[in-house]
Amino acid sequence: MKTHPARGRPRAHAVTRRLTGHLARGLAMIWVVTTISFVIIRSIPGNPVQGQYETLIERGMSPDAAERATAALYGFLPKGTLWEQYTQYLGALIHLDLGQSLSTPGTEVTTLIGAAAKWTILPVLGGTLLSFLLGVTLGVYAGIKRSGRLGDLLSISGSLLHGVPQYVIGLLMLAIFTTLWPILPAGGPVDVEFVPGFNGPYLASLVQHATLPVLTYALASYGGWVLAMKSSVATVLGDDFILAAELRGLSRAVLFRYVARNAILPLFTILALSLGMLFGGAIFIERIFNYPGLGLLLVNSIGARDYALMGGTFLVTTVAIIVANIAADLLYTVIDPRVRTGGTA
Amino acid sequence: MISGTGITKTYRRRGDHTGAQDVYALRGVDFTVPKGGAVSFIGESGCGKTTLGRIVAGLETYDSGDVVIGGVPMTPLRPRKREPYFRRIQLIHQDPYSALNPNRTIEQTLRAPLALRARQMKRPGSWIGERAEELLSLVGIDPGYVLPRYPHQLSGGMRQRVVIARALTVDPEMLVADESVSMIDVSMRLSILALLKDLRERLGVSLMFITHDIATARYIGADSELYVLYRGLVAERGPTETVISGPVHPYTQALLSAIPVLHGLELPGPDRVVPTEALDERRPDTGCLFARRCPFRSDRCVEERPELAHCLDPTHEHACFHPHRRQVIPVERFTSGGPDANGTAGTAVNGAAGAAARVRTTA
Amino acid sequence: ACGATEGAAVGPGGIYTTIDGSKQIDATAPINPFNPQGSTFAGYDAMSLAWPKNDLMDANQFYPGLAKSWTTTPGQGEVVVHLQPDARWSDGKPVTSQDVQTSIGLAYTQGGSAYTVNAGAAGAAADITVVDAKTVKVTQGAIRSNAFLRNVLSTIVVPAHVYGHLLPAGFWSTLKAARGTGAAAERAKAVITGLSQQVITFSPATDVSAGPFVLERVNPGAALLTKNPYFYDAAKITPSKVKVLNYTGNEQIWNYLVSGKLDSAPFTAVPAAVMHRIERTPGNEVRKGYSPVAAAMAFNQSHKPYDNVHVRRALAYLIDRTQVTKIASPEAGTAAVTTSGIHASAAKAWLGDGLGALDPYKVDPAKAEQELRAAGMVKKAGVWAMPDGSPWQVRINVPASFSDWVAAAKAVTSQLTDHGIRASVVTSADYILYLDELAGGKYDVGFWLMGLGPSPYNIFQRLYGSANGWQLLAGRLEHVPPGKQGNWMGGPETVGGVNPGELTNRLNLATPDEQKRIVATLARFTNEQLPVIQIYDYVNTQFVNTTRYTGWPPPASEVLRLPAGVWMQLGMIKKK
Amino acid sequence: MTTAPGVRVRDLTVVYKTPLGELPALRGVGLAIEPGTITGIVGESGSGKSTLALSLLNAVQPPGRIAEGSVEIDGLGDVLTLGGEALRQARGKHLGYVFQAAQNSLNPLKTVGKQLLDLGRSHGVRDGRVLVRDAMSLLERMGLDGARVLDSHQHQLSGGMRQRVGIMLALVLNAHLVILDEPTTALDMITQATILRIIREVHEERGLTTLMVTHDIGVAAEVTDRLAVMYGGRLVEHGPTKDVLGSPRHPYTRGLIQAIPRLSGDIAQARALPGRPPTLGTLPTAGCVFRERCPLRMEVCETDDPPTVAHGDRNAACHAVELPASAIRVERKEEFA
Amino acid sequence: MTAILTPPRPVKVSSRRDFWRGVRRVLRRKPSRIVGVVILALFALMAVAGPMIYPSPLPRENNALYAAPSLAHPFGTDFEGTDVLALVVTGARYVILTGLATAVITVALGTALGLIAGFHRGRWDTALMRLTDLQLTIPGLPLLLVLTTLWKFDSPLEMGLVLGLLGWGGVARAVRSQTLSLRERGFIEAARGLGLSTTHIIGRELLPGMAPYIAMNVLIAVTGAIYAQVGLFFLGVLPFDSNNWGVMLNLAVFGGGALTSTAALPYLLAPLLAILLLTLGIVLIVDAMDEIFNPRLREE
Ligand SMILES: Nc1ncnc2c1ncn2[C@@H]1O[C@H](COP(=O)(O)OP(=O)(O)OP(=O)(O)O)[C@@H](O)[C@H]1O
Ligand SMILES: Nc1ncnc2c1ncn2[C@@H]1O[C@H](COP(=O)(O)OP(=O)(O)OP(=O)(O)O)[C@@H](O)[C@H]1O
Ligand SMILES: [Mg+2]
Ligand SMILES: [Mg+2]
Repeated sequence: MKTHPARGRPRAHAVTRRLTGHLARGLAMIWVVTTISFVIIRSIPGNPVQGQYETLIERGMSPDAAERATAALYGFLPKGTLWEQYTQYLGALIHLDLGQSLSTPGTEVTTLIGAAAKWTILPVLGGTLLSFLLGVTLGVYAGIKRSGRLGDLLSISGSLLHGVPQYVIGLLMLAIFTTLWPILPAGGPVDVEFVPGFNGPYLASLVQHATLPVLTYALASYGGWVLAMKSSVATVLGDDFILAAELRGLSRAVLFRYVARNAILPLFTILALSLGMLFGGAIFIERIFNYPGLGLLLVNSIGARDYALMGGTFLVTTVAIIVANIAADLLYTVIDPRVRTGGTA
Repeated sequence: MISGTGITKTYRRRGDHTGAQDVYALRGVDFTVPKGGAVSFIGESGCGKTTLGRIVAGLETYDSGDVVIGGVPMTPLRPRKREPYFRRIQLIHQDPYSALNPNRTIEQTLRAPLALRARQMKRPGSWIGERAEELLSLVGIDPGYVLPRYPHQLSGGMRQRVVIARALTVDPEMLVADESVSMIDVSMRLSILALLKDLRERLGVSLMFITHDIATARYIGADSELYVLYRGLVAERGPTETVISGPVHPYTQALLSAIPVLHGLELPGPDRVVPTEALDERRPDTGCLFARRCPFRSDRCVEERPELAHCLDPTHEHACFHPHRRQVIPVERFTSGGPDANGTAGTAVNGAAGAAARVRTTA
Repeated sequence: ACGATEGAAVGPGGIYTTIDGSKQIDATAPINPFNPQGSTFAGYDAMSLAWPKNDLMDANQFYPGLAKSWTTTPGQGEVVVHLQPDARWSDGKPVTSQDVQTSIGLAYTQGGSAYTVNAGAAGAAADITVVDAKTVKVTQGAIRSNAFLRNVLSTIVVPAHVYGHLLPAGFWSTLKAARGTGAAAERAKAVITGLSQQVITFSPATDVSAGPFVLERVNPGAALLTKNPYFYDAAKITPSKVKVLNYTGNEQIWNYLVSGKLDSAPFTAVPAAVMHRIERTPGNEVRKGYSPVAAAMAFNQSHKPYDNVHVRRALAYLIDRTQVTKIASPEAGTAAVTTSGIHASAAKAWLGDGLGALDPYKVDPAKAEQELRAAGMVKKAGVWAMPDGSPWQVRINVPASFSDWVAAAKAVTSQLTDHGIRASVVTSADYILYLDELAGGKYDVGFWLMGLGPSPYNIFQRLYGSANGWQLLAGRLEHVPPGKQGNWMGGPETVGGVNPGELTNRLNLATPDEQKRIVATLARFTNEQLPVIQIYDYVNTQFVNTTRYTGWPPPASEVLRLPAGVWMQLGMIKKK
Repeated sequence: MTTAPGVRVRDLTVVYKTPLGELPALRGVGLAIEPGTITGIVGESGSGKSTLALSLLNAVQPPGRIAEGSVEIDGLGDVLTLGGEALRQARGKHLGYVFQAAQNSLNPLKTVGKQLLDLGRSHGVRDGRVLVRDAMSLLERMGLDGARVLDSHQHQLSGGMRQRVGIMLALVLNAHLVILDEPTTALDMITQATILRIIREVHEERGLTTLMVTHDIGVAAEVTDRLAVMYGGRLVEHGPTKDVLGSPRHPYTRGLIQAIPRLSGDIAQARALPGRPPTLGTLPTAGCVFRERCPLRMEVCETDDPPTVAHGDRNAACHAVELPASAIRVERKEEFA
Repeated sequence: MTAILTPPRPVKVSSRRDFWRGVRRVLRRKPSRIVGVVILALFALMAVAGPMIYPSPLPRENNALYAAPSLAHPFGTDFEGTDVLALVVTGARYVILTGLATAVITVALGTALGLIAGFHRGRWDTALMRLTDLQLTIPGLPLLLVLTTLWKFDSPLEMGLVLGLLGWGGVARAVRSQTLSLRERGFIEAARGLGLSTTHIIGRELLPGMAPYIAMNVLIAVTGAIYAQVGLFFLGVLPFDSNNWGVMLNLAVFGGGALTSTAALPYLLAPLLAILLLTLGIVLIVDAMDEIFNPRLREE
């Protein structure tokens, strides 16, 4: 009596179908978000040109000069009825054209977003990866030594850090490292003195300026990783296959790998999602450290009533989340054999 | 009387990553449970027993066919209209743990349906409490002890009794017991079976008994009927004792052959049948669903699907082109055979089974 | 930051670190002075013909810039500008009249006070004549304004060989046509304003500067400028590089100052504690000078009970401006001596002894009570209420981002509360929203910048201009009713026969003597009518650091309001 | 070691830490497993079967702890004194353990083959190819397509196949003592019959000592040579399967057998045992653990733990068991001496 | 076989009164939980009674602006000379009120939608889950920033309403999946089979099982809302007509230069400490929720 296991055929068409489904849903979502943000943003009160004028005055420019400086801005105000503006906006969006900024008149919103995105990606990626690695490593430990003193300490510190809002950590970091013990720069992305490129001083400056934001990101999200990993490890440890492996006399290293790999799997999707989420969540950190990323761009664009920039930034953060969602799902399809090869017997 | 005709049910399994997949849980099942009668359903895992039970209890929809309760066909009725009928059929779950809400005391659990019942029957509020105690006594537990407790404070047997008591709150016509004893400790299993049998005899509640342990099917009553399901179809049906002692369908035979033999008390059945393959639901179905695994298959079995038919005994039906009575269940050893009785017992009782005639179907 | 590589690589003059208070750096913005956000820095790589002096009264006082000198005919009918003979662009080409003409042409596309295509606008330039390679003559149109010279001299000059192509052939004849009337003129106007966006978005690949510095690099945190070897006065310029740091909030400037990073810093509001820390940092010195701006509480007179002058006066008698200033702006403000609409320093110059005749509104609860009773307000259980007995709550609005205003408003409410007037502070999320709602008449009382000198027209235009209903439409003054077209102050058009808007408008065209008379009238009017309560006058508080450079402008110097780049042009700032 | 090992469990006590303190899940269990036999351990849920099985590998999981006793296995000595590397090496190489079928005893992320190689590497097997060949032949022996199975992930295998893979992994390193914990629970009947047949055949072919834990007396009866019955953490009866079933000595065994509904004969003869099985919390601390449900209850049962009394190759622990006086031999210490 | 089975040993009877005894037992199981309860009680007290302890308006000392910490002013004074501790205490009400309002909305909305989606499945489920996806996709903080320019959050309840509307998605999704899994449990099926009403099934059978979960979400939502709101005040995008922690942070950092000089540091640290303490309190008791609402764990 011979039976055959289901042959693990990669179901390519299933994955593509899944992908197209996701894309369609993602696009629909983007459209809804675009529409919502368009409506909200256009109903925000405030005349940007008047605002610019008064701001210049407040900064000490003479009224004549301020008037000269702002006169041309009127040309950049959106024209037409709301509906016309909407259809224009959507039309341009199809060509990935987000319009022109008003606060930096004449600059494409995409250019501004591109410039800012690079500064968001650096600390977000750095901070998230740092905290992920740290949190996951310590989380494994906390999960394995659940009942020990150090395990308790790790989980309590994790819960606390997880609970504390980013800006609290950011402010504390700033207070400690720039006021009480001033060893790190308080803001900005990199010292302008150094020629950008792959050279020592430039990179050193880059790292120096990124330290605090990255550290803040890392600390703020570290707790979450510890907790998630800990509970994941605890779940895996309770799984029978671990006990089975132990009873088969597998070496510690192998056992550890079994636990770690199985426990980390669900965290990968969270990782992808949190990367997407952080694009929008970077506001506090960027504001506190004056780091010129998307969050700060959004805050500034709201401050300047720069409709196009506001809408664009908002859209990009949302799209990042949608893309992260899709990526997380596909990632799971790739890394989990249960999903990858389908079909249970 | 409750009966079903041609019930089919197809699950569309929304494979998250593999695309949709149809599972034919039931492919046209007919059955009849007489008032106060009992029927048992046995079959391999996944053959549709639970699905059938849930459909009969009104907890699951079906694709075609009909459930007839007290002469009223359910299919033409609107869902709201069906409810009172289906309430007359109560399902006893397999797992007495999950069947009781862990956050509610037994009293709360029993009161809710009783309150509903009291309203329907225009009984006073005090009736609820009395009835709860009455029911608990009926299923053999001390109401004073059980009522204020949470399920986790009770043993498995007690929990199952509470579940049965709860089913009785609505004065059902039929109980559907889906593997109701498989999670209960061996030593207490029988007491639950006895309770079901007792309820049937004393209250006239009919019983639909779903199990994979064929021996228990014998226990619920002498006049019971046994249905053997295979992949959503009835392979064989007949009076329980008849089917057990003389199964005709090779599938029933394989199933009964798989029952472990209590060496020391029993001797293995002489004609044990072993399927040629393990079950593989993904293969396309043509002809007899069991053909691929059947040691007696012919070409016809692969091409044509056999209908239910009978040989001599009209109460004993089977869906097989090659029916043949075989003696597969273990034989009781009334005397202790001593250590030397090993393995040779088979031949001793061979005669009875060998005498059974090989009969062709008349249908 | 960190000054990691000072010295050798930089040059003997070192890096001069500062902040441009007038703009936030945007690394993506074009290197183009016509772009409000452009990566050019006035006084460093963006040059105007001349730099305005910070005179108390005369707005036409200038330091030479690219213009070495200038002459005007009486009434400013004609302004002749003589360019610096040695002026060159950073690519070595000389600065010529052609550049000025092109720059003026570009200014027309942007619209503005002197260079406007609107026929009939006061103080518009009528004609630009290139006299020779280094001399340009600009003629004023028929409707004169005493701001004309100022506007001409403020022209930012850009290189014609970089920007020239932005002006299409026949631009000047189109301009001439636009100044006429009729359909053809309208078309021509459209052509010229149509160029506006093109000019603003133009982005030269590199900076071509006639100033002492030229932009080398800019990132979101800072801009780096290097010394321009072709600058006409290059010998005067000490630093080899200038680093202009970006800032998004005052607290960043404070931080830089505390760490001693900045060689000079623009004016910011500074809390006392921070001030002490800044002063403790080696080399940091404070330079205080005149800043023609004052902070005031402005009333919406179309809201009750602020339409009643007695109520406004009562409030003025109850606010201890000295204490408010101490809380809100101890370093960068002096409590207003009275409310005249003019910054105190300028007021002394304009009014002379007349200043003493104004009511100083010293804290006087008794008088306040008297005024409130005169307004019909009633006091119930120690709390003042409206004449009809309904509760009265003074809501003072301020934008959240102005920390000194927030503190001031809080201090004012606390004081009013002490005197039985319920008061609270309401902040607006941002300045633009604030302005919008203020202009929309949504507030009862809001903080407002005023006294924007030195031009007396600008000073009083804040109080009796469009915010108070006086609109200048095609040269004609009109008064719109409260609540319409931005009239949120809602004051009466005339009080006791004085039409303040009318008088203010006259300031634009008046001779100095006439101006003095009008200013005196308006100051008295303002003091009595109190459309605003002047709380404190700003002090231009700047910081310099003497560890790396010396030769700073002395305290109270007129150059203090100008960028440090101009200080260098004027021969200040030497390596220590 | 190539021959089937014998196992001698003496006086084994295992306690679990609970909110009520440390409670014994096994108390003074003594059991001799003869080399080359299949021994079944039956008992109801919570009677301590799994705990006993795990004790043989010195693998009682926290909060459990082996409090007392010894487990001597031929060729290994007292397993309970082993620790660390020695214990790990013993597991897998000498002692094979097979998990319940439906539970997942395979790493879901790795193919069976990869896990096989992990196993080999952990036990210092140098030549992976030999290992794979052994595994394949074992799988083929059990009716599976070896290459395919090794290439599959857990989720691609059916319950019966997984169980066979489990048996393969327990045997592939040539362990001769195999412990199976509920190997057929949650499998359907036909698959169960197949697995039981395979267990029996492999046992005989490879000359193993096999211990099979189950709560289903039928399953034990089908394949085992000897049967041990557990109740409330005590071993109440032990002897050749046929004898234990045919003439049970202990009232619990008797009750248990009587409670099994049968396929033939008078169904009405089946009787449930009264009462309910004890849990850790309700176990009496002194006296017989079964007395609450015992029809033969005597006074002595309240106070004294019944000793295990041997009679030939059978023994039982009951005060009421009638045995020829000559055969009574109180034994605990030197049953196998 | 209907013999009455008598229990071997009587077990303590549970009732409503015992719930609180159980709660006390659960809390006493770990001393840290008591600390957590004390902390939360402290904040609750602040919210209720805080503004009553101090005179209104708070007294100011004109000569003690940014005074250093002392016995009279444990956390120093602010820019006006008001005691910082008093500000923290009186500011708690607004903050906590918002938190509660948000929690109520988040949890009520999330639970209701999750239950409906999970219980009715089918079209309702799809529609509601799309809505949930949308809510989860739109980045909350940026949207809040945009909204603050449109909406004056005049009262803490309004603020809570908006924060709640932006935060129910996670709860809804989780409740739905819980509902889906509970739905398949025997007791829900049994209730349906017995003809019990949907209200009964949802209200009595489903919800109590999710109580620990919901309670935990309430706590998380409260803290989340408090942080979001304090953060918005800190960014200065909300009008501060009231005294609260976020306003303090903002004024300390952007007005007082707390990050530049140490004088205003206590003014910054006091609200930060309050937030940290609140977090600590919640962290300490969150793990008790499961035990409190699960009768089995409560008894042990
Ligand atoms: N909700 C469902 N969705 C999809 N498929 C289902 C569902 N319920 C049951 N099935 C499938 O329908 C078939 C019949 O299932 P059913 O539960 O009725 O079998 P069973 O005879 O009760 O099996 P067992 O003995 O394992 O309880 C199986 O293949 C099962 O996988
Ligand atoms: N982790 C544990 N914590 C506390 N008690 C435990 C634990 N594991 C087992 N026990 C207790 O030890 C006793 C024996 O458990 P064991 O698992 O050995 O029983 P079993 O006979 O294998 O039962 P089953 O048939 O249910 O598998 C039981 O009463 C059980 O409640
Ligand atoms: Mg089933
Ligand atoms: Mg077990």
